[in-house]
Amino acid sequence: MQLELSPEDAAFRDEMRTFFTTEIPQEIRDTVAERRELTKEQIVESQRLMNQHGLAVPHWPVEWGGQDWSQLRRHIWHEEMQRAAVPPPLAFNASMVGPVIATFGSQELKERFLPATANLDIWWSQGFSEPDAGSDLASLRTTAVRDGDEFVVNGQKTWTTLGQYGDWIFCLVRTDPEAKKQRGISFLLIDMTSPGVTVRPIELIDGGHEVNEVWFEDVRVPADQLVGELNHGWDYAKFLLGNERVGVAPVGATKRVLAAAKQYAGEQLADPLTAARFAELENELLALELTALRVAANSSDGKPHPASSVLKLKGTELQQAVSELVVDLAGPDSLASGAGEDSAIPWWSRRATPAYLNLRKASIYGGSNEIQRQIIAKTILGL
Amino acid sequence: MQLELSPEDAAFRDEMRTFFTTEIPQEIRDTVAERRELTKEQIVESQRLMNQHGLAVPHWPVEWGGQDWSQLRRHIWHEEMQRAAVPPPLAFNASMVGPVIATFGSQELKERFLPATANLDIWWSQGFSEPDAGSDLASLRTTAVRDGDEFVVNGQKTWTTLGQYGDWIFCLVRTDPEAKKQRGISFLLIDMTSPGVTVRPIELIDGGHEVNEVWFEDVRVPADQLVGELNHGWDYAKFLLGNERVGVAPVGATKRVLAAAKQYAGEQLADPLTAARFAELENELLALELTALRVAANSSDGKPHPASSVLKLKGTELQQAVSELVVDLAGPDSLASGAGEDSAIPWWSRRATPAYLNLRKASIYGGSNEIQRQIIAKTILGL
Amino acid sequence: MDFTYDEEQQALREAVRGLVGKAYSDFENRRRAVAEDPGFDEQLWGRLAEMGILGLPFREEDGGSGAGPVEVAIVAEELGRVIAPEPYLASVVLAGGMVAAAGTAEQRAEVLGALSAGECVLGWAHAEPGASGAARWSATAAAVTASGSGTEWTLSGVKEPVVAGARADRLVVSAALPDGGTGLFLVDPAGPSVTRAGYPTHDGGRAARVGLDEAPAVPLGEPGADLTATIAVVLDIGRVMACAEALGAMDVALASTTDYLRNRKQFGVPLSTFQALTFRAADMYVSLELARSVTTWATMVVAAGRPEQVADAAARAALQTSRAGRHLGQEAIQLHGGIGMTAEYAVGSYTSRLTALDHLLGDGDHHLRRLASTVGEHGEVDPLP
Amino acid sequence: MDFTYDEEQQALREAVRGLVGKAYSDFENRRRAVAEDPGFDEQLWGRLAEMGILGLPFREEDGGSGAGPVEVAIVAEELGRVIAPEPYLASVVLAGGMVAAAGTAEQRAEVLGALSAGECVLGWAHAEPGASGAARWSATAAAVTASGSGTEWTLSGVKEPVVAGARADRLVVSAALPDGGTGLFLVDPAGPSVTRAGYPTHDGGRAARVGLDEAPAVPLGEPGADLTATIAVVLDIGRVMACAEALGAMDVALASTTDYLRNRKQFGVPLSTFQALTFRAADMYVSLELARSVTTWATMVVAAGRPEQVADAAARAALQTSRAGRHLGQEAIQLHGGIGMTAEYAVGSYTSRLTALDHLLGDGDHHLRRLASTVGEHGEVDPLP
Repeated sequence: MQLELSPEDAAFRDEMRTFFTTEIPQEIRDTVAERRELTKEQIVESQRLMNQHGLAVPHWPVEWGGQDWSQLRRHIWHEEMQRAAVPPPLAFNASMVGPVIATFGSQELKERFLPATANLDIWWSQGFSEPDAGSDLASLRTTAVRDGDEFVVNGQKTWTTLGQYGDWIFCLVRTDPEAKKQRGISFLLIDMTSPGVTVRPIELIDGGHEVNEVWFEDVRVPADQLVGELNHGWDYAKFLLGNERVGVAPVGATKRVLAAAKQYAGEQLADPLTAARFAELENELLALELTALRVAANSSDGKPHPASSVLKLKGTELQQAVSELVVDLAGPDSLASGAGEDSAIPWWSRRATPAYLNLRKASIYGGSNEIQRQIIAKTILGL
Repeated sequence: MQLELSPEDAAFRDEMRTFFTTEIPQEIRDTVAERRELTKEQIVESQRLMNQHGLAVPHWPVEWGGQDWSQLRRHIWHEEMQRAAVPPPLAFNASMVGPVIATFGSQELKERFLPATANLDIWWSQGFSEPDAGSDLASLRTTAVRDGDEFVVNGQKTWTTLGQYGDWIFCLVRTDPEAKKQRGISFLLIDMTSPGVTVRPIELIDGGHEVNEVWFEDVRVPADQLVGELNHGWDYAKFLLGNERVGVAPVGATKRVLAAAKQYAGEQLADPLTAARFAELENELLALELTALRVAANSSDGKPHPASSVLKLKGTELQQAVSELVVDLAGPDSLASGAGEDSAIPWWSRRATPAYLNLRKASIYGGSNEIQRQIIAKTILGL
Repeated sequence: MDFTYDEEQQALREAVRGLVGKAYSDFENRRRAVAEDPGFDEQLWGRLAEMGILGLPFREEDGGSGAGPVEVAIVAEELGRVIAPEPYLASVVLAGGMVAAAGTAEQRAEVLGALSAGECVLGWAHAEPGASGAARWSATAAAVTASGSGTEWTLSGVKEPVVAGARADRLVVSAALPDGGTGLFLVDPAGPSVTRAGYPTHDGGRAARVGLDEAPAVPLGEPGADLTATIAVVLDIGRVMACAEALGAMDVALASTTDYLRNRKQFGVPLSTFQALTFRAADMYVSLELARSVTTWATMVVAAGRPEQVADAAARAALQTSRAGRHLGQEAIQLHGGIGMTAEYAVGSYTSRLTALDHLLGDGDHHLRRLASTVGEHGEVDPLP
Repeated sequence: MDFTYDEEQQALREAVRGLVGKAYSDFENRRRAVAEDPGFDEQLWGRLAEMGILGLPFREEDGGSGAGPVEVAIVAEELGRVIAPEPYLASVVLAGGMVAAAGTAEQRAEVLGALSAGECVLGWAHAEPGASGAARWSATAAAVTASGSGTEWTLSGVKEPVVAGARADRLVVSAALPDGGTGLFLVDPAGPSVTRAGYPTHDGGRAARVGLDEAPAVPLGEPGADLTATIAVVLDIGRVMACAEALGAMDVALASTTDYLRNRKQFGVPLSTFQALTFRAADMYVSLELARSVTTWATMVVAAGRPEQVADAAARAALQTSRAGRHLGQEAIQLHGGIGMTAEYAVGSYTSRLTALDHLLGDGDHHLRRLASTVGEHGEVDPLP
């Protein structure tokens, strides 16, 4: 039991803080802070800068660019990044396909993909969900049929976030239609420029186009782009989804928005009800951050701690609650979401409702909060 | 659409208000207002006074003491009674067994029981729940076996509210052990002074003894105390439980407590958070009361409106929330629940926590709030 | 006290439901309508006029059909059911309501006649950008000032967001008067001293920044008179009608959710098999019904013509409906899952519209503050007058 | 920053769990203990003394064992797990803590020595009946006044509720000083000018009204010195320990609930089949873990010896734990159904104890007000110093 960071960890924190606030261009960080949409180029630039300094994929094996950090340091890295409004490394690369290839892929696949994945030379998309396989992911129907040295892929994926930028896509495909649900699924890497791949953007309720549908029509995929063993894809997906939840509670980012909201609030902060709302959210965020630290402390074996579901569940709830608070601070101005720069209404008020609406997704994507409750009830409480 | 009461209904309201505030002894009303426990004698006295004026069982058939009132008038009667802190007629008599006998009983049973039931000459207890049959009432196991002109009853009932005062008990008993669950149940009236009946009080978490266990050991019950048809008891129980929910939202009583709490609050009411809590509860109570009026308006056919589950669900939640507010107003004084009259702490603070703890039952008894949600989902939403 | 609609009211509901349902019950039609300026269906606006809906709240001598608040609330609820993008609330209830309450007989006949006939879309230019604290959602103006005397007046300043401000043929503008207080003015937005920058709002509607640079303006009613109290009453009526519109939207959002739970399968069974989901739908129903009760009651309070009670009733309806709208809007998307996030599917647009209605004339906490400030002044709240 | 307990701390936890578990893990034993005065098990109190638990927070030269806040929190949590009725919080943490913080070396050695040895139950007489608003849960006294000078002092007034006040061998009493400020005094409750009326509290404990009528009193520390700041710090430490006790109670209330859901059958299947119930248990777990994080952190803040941060940390832990305690206490009964309402079954007593802990030293809203009043003075809250 020790409140303080060790001198080494404190120095590490200062180092991270300095790096993120001086090495990542202000323009990129402002875009994040103002909740505007990042361009592809900004995301790439930011990740490459981090990668140059060995900070893009710290949780990977050291030989592939990772860092031999304690969980606490990973946490500090993650929090300082969010605190500085630096876009995190692309999750599809850094937290999803990268660790899967690093853990289950052949040496050849590792060499071929990991450096490019860490440096965002390849932009990965995720091909898991399908129109009829949401929370019940294992009921997916996209098929891959072996034909000589290739697989022939047919089917449809959906909710492919930022798929419009994707160079490659990692997919769960059904390779044994006879096997039961979870079995018979494989993990395949597909070049999105292959003939037969079509990407169609889906407009979301905030007017943005961050998710897509991806169709596969007789897409031929070299068999050496299979990760791990045939029909073992479900295991890799579970591994990946476990990773996905770690650091999924956007504590630092939410804290930053809440602190910014005090500035937005101005004189409204003198109102006791408003101040109490801030104080209550602030306390819950503190509780969440401390829980993340506790979880970090208790998962030194590298496996996701079951309490990470708590982080996802509460983290997204608070993220949403803070976005709701900002809409309320904007008040009638919050209607002006489509106004241009000549508007008399401050930018944060104009962004408030789209951000609020967009964040409704936070409790749905990446394992809905219902799934998280299920995990808590089952895994932790034994119900 | 009309906001005002008709002149006739307004006059009716005045009449009720006058009756309840002048004819029912102040001592009884103070006991209710101060959330102290009523004696059996007080409950009986109050109901007899109402019965003398035809106000104890207005929803019964007119020939048995009922009133040919509109639903609105029944609502006004009920609200004015609560507002004046008058104990309502004993529910087991007035809302449960009375209507069942009046609807399904033979002429002989009606004559034998209804006048005494209306006047609380007989104090009825309810024998429905069993230790292993709570929300799943139909799984009850108490048996009644026909033997000549009698039934022989064996088994155990529980949660028998005020069973310690009971003269008679109406029971659901299994008369056909072969039939499936709901079938094979009959509705039997049992004299609690019969040999083989044992009543054991259950202490509740607030220290009170309002519920009991009742054992039946070879209790012989004359067969003419069967209500309606053999093995049709479940229908009568459903009818009864439907009745039970009408007027089950204690709107008037909760409003009264909330208004009293403003007095308790004193200078605390100047605190904006406390004032906002009052205002929010007050608004929800208004919404509930108006919903009760809407339901009353829409159930003129006498059948319980499905929205009555809304009243039970929200009504008990608000009742509990107001009791929680009172504990918070009492603050550190709320600990002094066992203090005597020589205490320096005001009586309402001393009563606060036992009342709060006792009211946890409100969302459990009489069809738990989970059951109410089930009814809403199924009956109203078709889920 | 009577909560039932009479036959005429039910017929009105059915007629409006038929008309707007024909236009928008196919959600693709609504998407098309909001995709391009003016953001609504001008033909439908014309048909609403023909049916007498646009003139519903106005006196017959002013060109209206002289119906009451209950009828207007029925229309608002039906528009809410299809989240019709027509600016009924802003143009008819608020801008029209201001003219009806403050205008001279001549002004009323001219402006409301044209409004009722569908010939003139009115804009209600009242909100001021960046307003904070007590200035938000108030009945007064500060950022736009009026100068002049008699019938010669000009206005200067900025109003934003002005719903349908770019499309409006005429603007009703609130402005701070030289001697204090707030007046109401008719402004021709086509004039050279008026600049308008229109844009879409998140709910598919349209709003605008309206810049006034010594723009000629005609005072409503007696020139120079402080109309703060009048504005306040019309705003309160608008709040109740916004609640009615929200009721319609919530009703359909819930129905859409229960349909989805019944039909969508996951893990081989319909979602309605999952009790955690159906119980949440039940809680949505509870919120909706409580909001319906208070809003219907508040409509009756308006109809009873008790101005001293309208402010209180409006605040109560708005508080309850704000809470309910958030609850239903958020849960409707959550229970739909991913599909609820897409613009192609209707339910998210309902949430968006509920969010807009919530913030247009005062959100729940705004009204709670108002109610909390007087909570010590009464014992119980009695809905029966 | 390190959230792990070292081996010694784990051994302490196991030792305490063993001792109090033996006494109370059979809930009937607790029912018996609270049924009769003094409302706890004197033998167990003696064993706690033998084990060094009663002297845990005190310096060795004062007769204690010189452990830190983390150790005291471990004890509190373990007592909470069996809702032990022993007055550890009131007697050791609060009354003892006041003596440790304010007493002279001689007073400390005498009083804390006897306390640590189990020879003297201390009462903490601070709460004043009917206190309202800012006076509630404050560090000052008003209803009891001190007069005198040097070492000759008397106290007059009423303190209530005084936890374990009737059983206490000595009272630590706060009182308003003649020249302003609040002092602390040792009072012998057996004296003729002290009246005590003891009674059971809803959580099975005992409290008393203590009347002082010019009762002789010995000032703690320097006579006449204002000890408000000292009292405040010890109260804040008490708040954190009350949170730790609540953690233990919540943990067991949740475990009892999940056991019940697994084992109780309704409609022919275990209750755990009903997703609406298991999801609520999951939400209880979330509340518990969040409260645990803040409370553990606050304990470390106390241990780090940063008095300027203790008030803030205590308020944060108390706010989070108050919310969690209500959530878990209420849901635990609800998910048990009828059985949860009975005094024979343990879970309701856990709810009762959580309610008492919540109101003993300041409930959630009290601390929220405090935190809200300074929310504009910082940007983010950073738990790492």
